[in-house]
Amino acid sequence: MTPKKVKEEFLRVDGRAWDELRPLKIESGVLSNADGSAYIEMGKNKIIVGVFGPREVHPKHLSKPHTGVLRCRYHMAPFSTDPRRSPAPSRRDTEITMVMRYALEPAIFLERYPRSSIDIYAEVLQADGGTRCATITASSVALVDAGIPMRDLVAACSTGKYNGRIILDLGDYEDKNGEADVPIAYMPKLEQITLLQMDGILTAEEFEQCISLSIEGCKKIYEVQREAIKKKYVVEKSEKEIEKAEEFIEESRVEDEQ
Amino acid sequence: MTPKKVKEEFLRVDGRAWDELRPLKIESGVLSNADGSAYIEMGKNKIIVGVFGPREVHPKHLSKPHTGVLRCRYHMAPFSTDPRRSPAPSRRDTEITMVMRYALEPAIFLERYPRSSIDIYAEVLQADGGTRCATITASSVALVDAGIPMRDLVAACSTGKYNGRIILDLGDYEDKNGEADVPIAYMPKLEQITLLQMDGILTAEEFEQCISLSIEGCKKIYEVQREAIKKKYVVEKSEKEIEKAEEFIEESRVEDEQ
Amino acid sequence: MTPKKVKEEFLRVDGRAWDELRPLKIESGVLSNADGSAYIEMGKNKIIVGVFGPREVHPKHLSKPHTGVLRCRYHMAPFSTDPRRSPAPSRRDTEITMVMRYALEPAIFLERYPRSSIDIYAEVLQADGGTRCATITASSVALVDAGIPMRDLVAACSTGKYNGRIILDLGDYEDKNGEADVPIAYMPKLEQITLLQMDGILTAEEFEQCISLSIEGCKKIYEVQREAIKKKYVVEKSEKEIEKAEEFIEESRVEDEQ
Amino acid sequence: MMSSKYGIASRLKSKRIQKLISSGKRADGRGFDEYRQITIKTNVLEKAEGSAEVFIGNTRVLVGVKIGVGTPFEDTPGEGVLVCNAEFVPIASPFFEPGPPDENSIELARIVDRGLRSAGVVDFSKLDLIPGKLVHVINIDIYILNYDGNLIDASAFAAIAALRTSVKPVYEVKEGEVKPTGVKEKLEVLKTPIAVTMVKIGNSLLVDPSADEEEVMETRITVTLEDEGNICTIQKSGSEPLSFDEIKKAVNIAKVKASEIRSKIAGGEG
Amino acid sequence: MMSSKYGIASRLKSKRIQKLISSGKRADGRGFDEYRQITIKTNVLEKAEGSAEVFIGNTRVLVGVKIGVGTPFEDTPGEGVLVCNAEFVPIASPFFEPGPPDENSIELARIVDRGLRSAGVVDFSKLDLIPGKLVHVINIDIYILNYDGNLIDASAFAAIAALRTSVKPVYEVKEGEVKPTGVKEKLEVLKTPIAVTMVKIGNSLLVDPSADEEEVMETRITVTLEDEGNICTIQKSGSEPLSFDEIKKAVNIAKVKASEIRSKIAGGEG
Amino acid sequence: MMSSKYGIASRLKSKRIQKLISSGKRADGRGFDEYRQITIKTNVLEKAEGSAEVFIGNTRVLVGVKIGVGTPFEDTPGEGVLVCNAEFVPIASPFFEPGPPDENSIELARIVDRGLRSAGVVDFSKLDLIPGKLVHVINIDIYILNYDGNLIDASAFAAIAALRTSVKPVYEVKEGEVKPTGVKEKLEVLKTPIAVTMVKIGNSLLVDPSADEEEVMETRITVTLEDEGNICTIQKSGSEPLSFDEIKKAVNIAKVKASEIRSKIAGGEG
Repeated sequence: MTPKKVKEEFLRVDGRAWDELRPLKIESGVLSNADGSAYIEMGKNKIIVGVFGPREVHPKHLSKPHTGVLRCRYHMAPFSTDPRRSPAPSRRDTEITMVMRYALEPAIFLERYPRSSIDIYAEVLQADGGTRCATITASSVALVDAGIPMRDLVAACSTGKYNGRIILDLGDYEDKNGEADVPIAYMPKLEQITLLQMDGILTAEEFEQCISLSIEGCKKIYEVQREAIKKKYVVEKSEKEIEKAEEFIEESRVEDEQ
Repeated sequence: MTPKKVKEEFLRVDGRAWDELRPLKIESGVLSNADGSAYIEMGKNKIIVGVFGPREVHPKHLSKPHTGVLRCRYHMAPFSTDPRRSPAPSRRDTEITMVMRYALEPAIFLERYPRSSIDIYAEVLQADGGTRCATITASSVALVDAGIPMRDLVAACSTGKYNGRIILDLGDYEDKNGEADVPIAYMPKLEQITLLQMDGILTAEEFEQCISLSIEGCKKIYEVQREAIKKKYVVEKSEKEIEKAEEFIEESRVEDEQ
Repeated sequence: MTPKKVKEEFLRVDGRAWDELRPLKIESGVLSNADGSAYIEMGKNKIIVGVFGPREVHPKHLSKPHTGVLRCRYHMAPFSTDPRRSPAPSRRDTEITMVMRYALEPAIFLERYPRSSIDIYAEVLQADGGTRCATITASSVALVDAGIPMRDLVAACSTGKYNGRIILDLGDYEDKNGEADVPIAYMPKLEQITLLQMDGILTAEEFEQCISLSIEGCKKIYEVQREAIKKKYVVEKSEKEIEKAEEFIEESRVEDEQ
Repeated sequence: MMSSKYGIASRLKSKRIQKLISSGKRADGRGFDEYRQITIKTNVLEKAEGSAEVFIGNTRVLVGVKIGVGTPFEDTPGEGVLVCNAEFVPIASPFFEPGPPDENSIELARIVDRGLRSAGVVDFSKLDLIPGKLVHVINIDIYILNYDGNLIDASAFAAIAALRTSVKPVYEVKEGEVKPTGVKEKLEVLKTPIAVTMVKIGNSLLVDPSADEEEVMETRITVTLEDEGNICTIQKSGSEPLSFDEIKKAVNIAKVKASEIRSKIAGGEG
Repeated sequence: MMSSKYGIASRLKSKRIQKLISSGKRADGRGFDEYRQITIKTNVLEKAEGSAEVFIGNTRVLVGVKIGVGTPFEDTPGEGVLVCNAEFVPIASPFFEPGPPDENSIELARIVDRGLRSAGVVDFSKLDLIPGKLVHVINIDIYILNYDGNLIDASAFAAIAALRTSVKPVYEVKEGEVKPTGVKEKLEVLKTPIAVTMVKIGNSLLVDPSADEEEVMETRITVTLEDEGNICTIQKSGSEPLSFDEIKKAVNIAKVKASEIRSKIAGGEG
Repeated sequence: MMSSKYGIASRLKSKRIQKLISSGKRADGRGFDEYRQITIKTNVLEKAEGSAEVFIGNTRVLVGVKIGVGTPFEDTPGEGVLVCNAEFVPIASPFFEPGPPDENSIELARIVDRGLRSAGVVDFSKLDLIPGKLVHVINIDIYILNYDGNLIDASAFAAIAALRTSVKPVYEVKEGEVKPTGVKEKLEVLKTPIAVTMVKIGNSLLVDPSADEEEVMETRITVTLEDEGNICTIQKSGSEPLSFDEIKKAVNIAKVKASEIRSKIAGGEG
């Protein structure tokens, strides 16, 4: 089921190999007012995420008595695209906001926060293809930065078909001119897929290759996420807390299983 | 006061006589989720109406302590007209929604439902002139289908002046190219007019002819409404209930007068 | 600090002297439904203001437990400008609404009206430059007409630079073609400035000249305001009440200082 | 109709008004077919192409007419455009709130609009500039300054009075573009439609309802008539029905009142 | 997803449905991979350029296609435009409220839109009139008339069925302007994408969920396939994850069901 | 002003801050006329025509400049267009909520806009393409990323810094149409206006207010100065009045601070 990983001559528009991620940088704790935050650069994507909560829900009638609610917003800055876009949310933004929520919800112990909300706000400052995946990846890190226990980190990237080939992590050009795009979000430890969309034309076999390749990509992203979480602790916290941070996700999950 | 009913040679654009209604079809109980519903075809008009209630009012501050409220919505599907229209309500829609409510309110015992609402939603799927009248006609049937006792059925049709002649039930072409249009809604047993609008130019005498002719039209429509109500019972209910249905309106009114 | 008041030859587009206000007319008590009202003509500006309150706040969550709230609306009629403007509030309207509130708030004893609001609605019927100042001037009079005690009247006018000269009370043409515009609102007895904005290019010296000249202008406007308040009483009230009216502002302030 | 929005009359007040009317009287002493004092001022604004202010008792309505250039409707490419809009601004009543037009202001604007249109006040075919592309657009903005009932008649009077005094900017059409010449000419107004509004309280029809009467009314009917006495628009509103006879009676009353008022409006000009 | 908006299933009802499913049964006796009765009627409207009404059990969706003229998107100046819109009108469910499209109706419209677009149902490059200025615009309006689950499939079936029967007005292009000729010709539809929606309840995947099943579902997946059996759109929704194996299983189920249904839609025409 | 929206300071906190200030101190140890650390980064975005990020203490504002083509304003047909817009995005503060611009963000955008316009930062008459039809449109979007007071100065600094690094796409004008050439040239920026914001607490004027200080302030004044030291925009906000002397003092403080900061911004470029 996993695609053949034979190294090929084939090079992509930006010089990457078929199974190579774009340069990826994640930074945690970048906003002082948010309870948690993260900044991600993935290719030319630049996205900043702020997390607030768990906190009281306004307006109150949106709260739930037996569980917390996760509220998300995916929003693009007017200057993030060419040409400029209106700051009013588009239909695409509304759809992405929805799938972003579904992608992150399985990782959070919402049932621990009755009557409360966790709010994740993502601002795309520059868009370069694959913003929904980068947003989800950054949101996971921001959630941890907010001290919210998680079942697993959620890492996300897309795989697609361009010029007849299955390739990892489509850039803007490949996205717009390719044959297919499969964004997925993945919880590496739990081996579960939380986001799955697909557009274009793929055979069932190609589609499965895409998922396999995306999963590989997500595992690499996961390592960068862990680094970003650790680095934050290194700068700000004591040695002991670093250890804690490393075991943070592990513990949360164990706690969940008991 | 009633116009001369001498049969004339004169034929209309669609071949009808001056005092002839368009083909009329009413069906009751067409939607499974609504408490009551009706579908009407009048010429090429195709309109579906759903009734919900009596039910609790949301938001609560719109409810009234001593009486029920009737809420209506007249809405046109984007594909109902040529060219396509926006699904957002127009000023004309708002006005029709208002007169629709006034046309139906006198027939309903709203005072029996304090703190509650009865909601009538009409969707015009295809428009062919006279949609407000057809909507009111169908709404009456849908209200009965919802089991809501009524003082009388409300039947509606318009009369107008086209090419110098007073004619019944204007089609789209006659509406747009005629000299005047008088939509009325009528409660045949109570002999009361609940909707009255007029646009164009008419002498007072012509106007009275229009009303007389509309009243005749409404009486014919009333028969079709009664058939639609009966038919529903024939299909779904026992013989005994059919009798009940026939006497339904009669009884409701008597009850009211006591 | 006060500019030289040497009478000059210089005449403005509408024939005024550099330190001359446009013809000014204020009328009080012009609307029967409002608790207080005023109509102002300043040049071709025609503005009508209605005051409601102190009254209960709707919706309730906007009220404050320990003080009243002042709510304002600056709104331009569609026919007030050339070309016609949309009746929906513009960003400029929103900004003026805000500075109008700040300009009037210092004159009102809001702390005396906990849980209540005072609402000032201004409708610009014709705009001719300087509408925000004329609105504030008229609002003061309307507040007194509503029987609301005030620390002082607020008078407002703008001074600016046109063709190299500092001039008082810019008309529409001078406003649009001039080098700078300084609208101010002033409480003459308290010698305090409650509105201050400036656009254009001025040296610090010119700017101070503008303020001085505006203050002179506001003092003249203040007299017209007082006349308008008195006249209303002359028409409607007894001699005794006229005296009261004259001392009205004085008293309110004394009361405040105790 | 107004009752739901503009404050519910107390049962007592309501009974008092109804009792008075059943004994043939109105609270302000008027006859059932009598209007309050009507005052019409025209040319009250300099920046609008036409304007009028109408007072009926304490009801006060200002109408400004702006005439500009715009695109025609898709189905009438060679005709000018007329748009009516009504603003219930919050100075007019403690029950009016700022915000976009609601049901009541839309109905008001549409009754005035339909009255003008049905009567044929202007010849739209003469208002085109570049057929299918640019036409004259007449904006009639109705501004309610004080509410004491019968907004429809006050608005309709102000609208036609303002139109009758309107001027139209003259444009030069050249190579598919229009240029203002700076010149304005009188707008040709062909008809003077007059709206007459009545309410039914008990078994009586009352013209020119006050705010109090509108609070207790059962139903309302507006009949608009043009210069030759023909009916050009009717609108029934309100939750009670009317009989055929009541409608005939309303039309008769309207005919008489409309011609009285028309001479006032047509005469009110220089 | 539907659960949050369309009423929360009681715990009891929820348990009952889940228990039934864990024992291999559905409340209405269907197999897990069995659709309810599907009825497709085309050409149900005369004024639209194309139309279809689809019934899946008690779910009822009407689609009207209007084809007009408009401006192209900035980044595809030489191509026609296709716009999908979904209205959850309030007659369809006591839980639907009038108002602008919400999250659910936007998602629905976008899934249908993406399915048509990915499959390449029309050749957009043949839908231009004056490149960069005027193109054909295809509006697909989805009208939910009755809600009993699985709106996506019903909407997608109705959309493609309506498109397949659509006609396109023919325009004459002359000197930078377009004129309708009055003639209409068949719209060339190249593909027939079929959406198959499944929900996961417990460990089972169920096709064509009813409203009750949507209330208790954990997650939802829609797989759209085109004529050659290729996947053209996938959408996962709902708060629970899926494993790779479950996804593969879903694709396999969808492949089988899609070809069954396609013959129904392709065969449903004259 | 900020107090009403961004959380009310507790009486205790308020008293503490006021007491501190009356004894000549600020909570963070700054002098009354001292700014927090100002950091300016330019060219932080690749897809915008210009960009800058400004940090004043913990306040962080990003500005992106997009330059495109659009229609001129009706009253200045031969001039380019500049539009400022501010977004108070919800990541910046627990008290910011998603939604359309409110009073505060509109005021912020307008102060920045008026400052640029009054100073004459660009020569609008050089920004036309086809007079009366197409001109260059400069969109300045202010994005608040973290709120700790003094958004006006941070936004104004970021706006002018971004403009100073902006490039303008070059278009070819041919037969009434414009075509992008792919080339971009530097936007000519003529002035560097600097906004200096002060708040009055007790009898003191404090520059560069922190969020805490804005919560307890009585009134606020912003003075914007251009390169020659002339005043180009003033805005007083807040519910307390100012005396003439206080205003003069504020202008003097602003003059000193503005020239300090201008050299920082003008010097911050390659």
